[in-house]
Amino acid sequence: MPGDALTDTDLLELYRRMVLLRTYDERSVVYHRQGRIGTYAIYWNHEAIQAGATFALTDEDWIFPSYRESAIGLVRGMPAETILQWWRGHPSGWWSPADWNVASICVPIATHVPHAAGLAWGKKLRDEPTVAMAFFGDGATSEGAFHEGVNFAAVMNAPAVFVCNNNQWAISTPIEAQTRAETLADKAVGYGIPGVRVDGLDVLAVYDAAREAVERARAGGGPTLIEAVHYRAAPHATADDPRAYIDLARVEEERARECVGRFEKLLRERGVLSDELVESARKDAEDLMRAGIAAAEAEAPPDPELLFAHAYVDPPGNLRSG
Amino acid sequence: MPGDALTDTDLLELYRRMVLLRTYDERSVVYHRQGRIGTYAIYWNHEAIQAGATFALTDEDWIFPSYRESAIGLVRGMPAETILQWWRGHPSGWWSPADWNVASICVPIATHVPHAAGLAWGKKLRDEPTVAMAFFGDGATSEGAFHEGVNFAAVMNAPAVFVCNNNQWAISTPIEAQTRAETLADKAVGYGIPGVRVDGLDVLAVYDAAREAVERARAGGGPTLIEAVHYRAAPHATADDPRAYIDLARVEEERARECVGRFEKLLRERGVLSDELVESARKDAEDLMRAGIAAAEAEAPPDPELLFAHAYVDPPGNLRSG
Amino acid sequence: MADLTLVEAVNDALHVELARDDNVLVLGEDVGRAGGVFRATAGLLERFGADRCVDTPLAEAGILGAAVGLCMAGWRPVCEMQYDAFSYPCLDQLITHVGRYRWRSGGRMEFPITIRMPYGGGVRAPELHDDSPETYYVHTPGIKVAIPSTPADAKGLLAAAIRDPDPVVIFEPKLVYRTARGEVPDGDHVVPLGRARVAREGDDVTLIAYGAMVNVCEQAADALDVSCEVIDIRSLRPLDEAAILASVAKTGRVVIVHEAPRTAGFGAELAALIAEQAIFDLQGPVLRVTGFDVPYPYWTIEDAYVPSVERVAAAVRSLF
Amino acid sequence: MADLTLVEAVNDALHVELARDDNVLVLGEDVGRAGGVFRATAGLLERFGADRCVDTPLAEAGILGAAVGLCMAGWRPVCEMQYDAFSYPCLDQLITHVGRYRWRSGGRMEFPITIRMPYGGGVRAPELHDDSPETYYVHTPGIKVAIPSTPADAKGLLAAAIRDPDPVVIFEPKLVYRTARGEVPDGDHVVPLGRARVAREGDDVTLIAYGAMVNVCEQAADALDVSCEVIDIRSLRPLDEAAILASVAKTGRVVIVHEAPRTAGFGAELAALIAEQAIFDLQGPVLRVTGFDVPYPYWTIEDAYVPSVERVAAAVRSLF
Ligand SMILES: Cc1ncc(C[n+]2csc(CCOP(=O)(O)OP(=O)(O)O)c2C)c(N)n1
Ligand SMILES: Cc1ncc(C[n+]2csc(CCOP(=O)(O)OP(=O)(O)O)c2C)c(N)n1
Ligand SMILES: [Mg+2]
Ligand SMILES: [Mg+2]
Repeated sequence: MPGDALTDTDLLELYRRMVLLRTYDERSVVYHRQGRIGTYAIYWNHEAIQAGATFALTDEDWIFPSYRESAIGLVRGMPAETILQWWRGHPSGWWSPADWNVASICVPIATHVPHAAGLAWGKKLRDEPTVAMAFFGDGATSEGAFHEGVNFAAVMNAPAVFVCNNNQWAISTPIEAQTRAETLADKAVGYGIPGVRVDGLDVLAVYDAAREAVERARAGGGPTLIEAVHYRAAPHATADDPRAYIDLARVEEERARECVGRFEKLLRERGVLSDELVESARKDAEDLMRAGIAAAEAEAPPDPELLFAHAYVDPPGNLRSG
Repeated sequence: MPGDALTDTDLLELYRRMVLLRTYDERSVVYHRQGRIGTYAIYWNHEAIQAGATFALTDEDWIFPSYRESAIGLVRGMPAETILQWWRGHPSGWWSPADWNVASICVPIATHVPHAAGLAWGKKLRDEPTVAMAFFGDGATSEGAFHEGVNFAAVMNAPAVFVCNNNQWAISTPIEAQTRAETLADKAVGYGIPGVRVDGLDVLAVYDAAREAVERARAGGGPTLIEAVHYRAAPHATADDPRAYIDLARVEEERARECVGRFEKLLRERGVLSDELVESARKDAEDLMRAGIAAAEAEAPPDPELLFAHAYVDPPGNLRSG
Repeated sequence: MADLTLVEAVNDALHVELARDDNVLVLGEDVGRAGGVFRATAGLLERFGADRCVDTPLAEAGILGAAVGLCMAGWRPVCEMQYDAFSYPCLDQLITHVGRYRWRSGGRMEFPITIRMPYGGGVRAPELHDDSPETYYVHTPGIKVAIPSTPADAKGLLAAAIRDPDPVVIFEPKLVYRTARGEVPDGDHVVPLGRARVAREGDDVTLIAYGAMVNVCEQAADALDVSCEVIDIRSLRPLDEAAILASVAKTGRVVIVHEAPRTAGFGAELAALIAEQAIFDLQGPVLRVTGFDVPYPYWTIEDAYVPSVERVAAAVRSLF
Repeated sequence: MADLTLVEAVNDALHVELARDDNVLVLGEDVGRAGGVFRATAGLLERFGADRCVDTPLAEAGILGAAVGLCMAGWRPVCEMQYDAFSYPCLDQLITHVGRYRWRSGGRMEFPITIRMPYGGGVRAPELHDDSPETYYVHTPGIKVAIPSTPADAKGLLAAAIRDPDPVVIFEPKLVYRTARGEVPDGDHVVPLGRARVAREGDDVTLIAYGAMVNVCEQAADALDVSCEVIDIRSLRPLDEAAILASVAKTGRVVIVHEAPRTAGFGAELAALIAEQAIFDLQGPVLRVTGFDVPYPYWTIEDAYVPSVERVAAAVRSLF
């Protein structure tokens, strides 16, 4: 049975993480409408992938998110205000990857894939048991950077797990215009690594696939490509109007099959989850978000001097010429 | 049987092309030693791939060579002096791709793969039955440009044939350091196109694979990736000294299995080839090379004014400032 | 004449050029079904079909590389790069092939590729949506570069680019995509490459700019009590050296303004031109007001990065 | 002290730095088994093992992208790009990540990446083995750039790059890899970034150059009967502005020389610096002698492209 390796405590923790991610996302859309954060990349219904895959990691393992996983640091305890500030264009939204073992949010598509390969390889060279897990979309698999990064990891036998969130759209471009392959997991064959396809709305299926991949990586078996399939059920970002290109009826269907409710139902059936626990998970997440936005908004506006603060350790003397 | 579709006349013509290519290569190494051409990328024992694959094309089809296929225009009747001049750094070595349907020699690895995709797609959009065939090495499959180009062709269902010359070395880098895939043909899976692996020293096997790919492409079936496997039996280029990295005994073995003699033997067994025909093929090729180098050397040195001749159709007024 | 925004003028140019010449096609990420993330390509798919307005895979090197092949098949491709900083994966194709292939063919083949992209800062966006990459392009031989600042020029320069036999890159100042508004000629409208525009005449100092910085210079001119001539370069290559030198000869004072980082930015080229050819006309140093040699910052402090009216005005004042 | 060629000095620096710091590793195409196509990395694999000198897949973006991840794991990667023009696929990683990641981490993480590559023309090679791409690199914020012209500086600047906490790109003038020969200090030898070298003192005119052009300037100085000061920039960023301005203050005349195409080349930045800060010292125009804005040509005419002693001398003469 999916998730067999998990205790009830684990399952509850996983559920709480999904609720946390969901709450972050839903509140962010509201904050955006209220003008309290900028353009925001909605990840509604991607929570099963993000929570499920990272649940297979230890805190020593590294996560390489794209903009679609902007809030993934939450699962490591990163404060909500950090991420909110990132979307508010405030410097306290930038973090040091080393603090959380979470790399910076990667904005250019697929370019973080070689970073994950390099980190995983570099840790292996040091005999540290660290695994690197990179997240990216279906569209990202068309980029050269994806190809070079995965191939590098494979050749170096680096402990990396590549998680493709196949939501079947790259903004307005459907998966058929992105690839002719039957599945994105098929791409693994060309790198000589295992490729696994899972239901991206089934958090336990994602977790199981990730756990297997992480175990293999840690045991010296090299990288894995995981394709988590679902269907984008929200706009690409707050700035996007999908009506021009998407079938809204299909989106409605997808919304009905959303992943948090599905997991909740399963846990209730298994007797792990009660009304009370549901309520407390929801409330904890909402409190965290309320505190997060309050903290973010309480922060002083940044000093423009920060322009010159971090480009170089040892800056050229003429940095302020302009 | 391999090459079944070919008449005796065809087989003879194919043989003559192999001899022509072989002669060009062997003479070029001599010319280089004599200081008559510059650094030269030796393709000794790659003739079966080059002659076999292009034999499946019509003259309307386009060829996209890398430096490894510098002399491939010979199979279209391009004068030897053109190619010799290219290696002599003389401008008459530059040709117009449209004259021969042979693209320029591509020096940066894999970057011509998207060109072939674009040409094939562009011709298809015009309902012209043209096929594009691109050549590249095993190392090239690690580049992002390879990935993006093949994926583009696949998605556009473009009539393209991608021929990978897997000579198992990229200069000093062996295939194991290039990929973890069992075969390079495996990479086709990730693009949803057929991948075929053939013996790169068996000209008829290469031809058959190419013919099938060309027919499929022309019939609207999209691209194919062909991996032609052999083992580099000469230095990477005249400037390379492989003793540092290659097993010379293995190279000797490979040299003994060279592809022209192998085809000659086959054709003799089939009664297609006689001593006379062998001799005339050799002599024709040698005459052509003698005439080619004479013509090249007879040409006047180029006018330095050519610097400014071809960068722009409509050059900026200050082009000569410098 | 129609009253259009800058991005509407871009869209108008594409409609006119695709209708005028069957060989023109548009390709890029999200240019078809969505009509472009800024709607610059809106209506093209519906009007010209999926063969002439193509949603490509997400691969910028693939897009530009395919465009090279499309030219060999007789097409005149117009490539959209979705944003400035997302064009960087195409630089390899640009430098190694797009700028060299005609030369390589001995001048026998043409590569009439247009690359267009929104560029520049000030739009309150996450990182890498704000770059001004013109140096990478204009330093590349074989390439022409133009940057409009008005809707009429956005249409006219894009039309010129598409009709030009050489590869041309058009940077569209996204900050003013919807705020720059003006009269745009209907139908055929071409602004030839290589001619600067005197945005405002003046006698005491020459402000040289392009893109969204032209307006900043005009505002600085308004704020100052010296007489400013504002030159909108429009075309970085070919460059209208005569217009620049004539203005400098008249005013003897120069301030050059751009958003890109300072070191080896295009302002350096303009300053070098003046230092080479107009040194004896100068009554003071050639000043540059530019972005800084640091990563384009998070947006809460971006206004300290992008040249402001105040910074431009201060530079001008320092010359008197 | 040893008498070494420039490429031997590079090799010496790598041996010293890998021995000095266990965190330094070298990666690139053919750097291991073959010891580099120019033998710059010879002996490293044998001495430091396959973990410290790594033959990578043929993928320049992969190499530089992996280096970013290696830094996160505590390494100090030294990436070789096999040739100038084959570095272009890495520009995307350079611009979007290498130059920005420290900033993005709020200054908390370091990315001490060194990129080194042979560059420049004159070597009678097929196309794309001759480029001078320094503008693409030096225009990129967050990056430092140095270019040696002597064996001692080749060693010292590379050592400085490897020890520097910021990403540094070293362009090695391949034309003089084996012809530039000179005394090189044994063992530890660091030439700090940001200090120009006065290659020759003089009074009448300042010639500013770097890489293989320094020697061309020295030859021109020999051929001329005016007194030439030759400044070897060595470090393009950080730039030794004081050394340049001091020399210009002394001579009042300037000729800037580089191989790269003229438009927005680094010479433009040098000219702009002088036009900004030394205008009243100048007794004549600031001249540039550079490559042209055309593709680097086939080699039978490359001598007409690369700045020659004659072109430099003619420029100097035109100032008197
Ligand atoms: C190199 C690059 N090109 C283009 C973009 C603009 N862009 C942002 S998101 C996106 C689509 C990404 O689709 P996908 O990889 O499927 O991820 P998803 O957004 O669906 O999670 C594009 C084209 C970018 N960020 N980076
Ligand atoms: C983009 C790029 N990087 C590096 C090089 C330098 N280089 C020339 S040939 C070569 C090896 C190519 O190996 P492979 O693709 O297997 O082709 P082969 O030479 O074996 O036919 C390399 C690295 C190049 N030409 N282009
Ligand atoms: Mg997607
Ligand atoms: Mg090979």
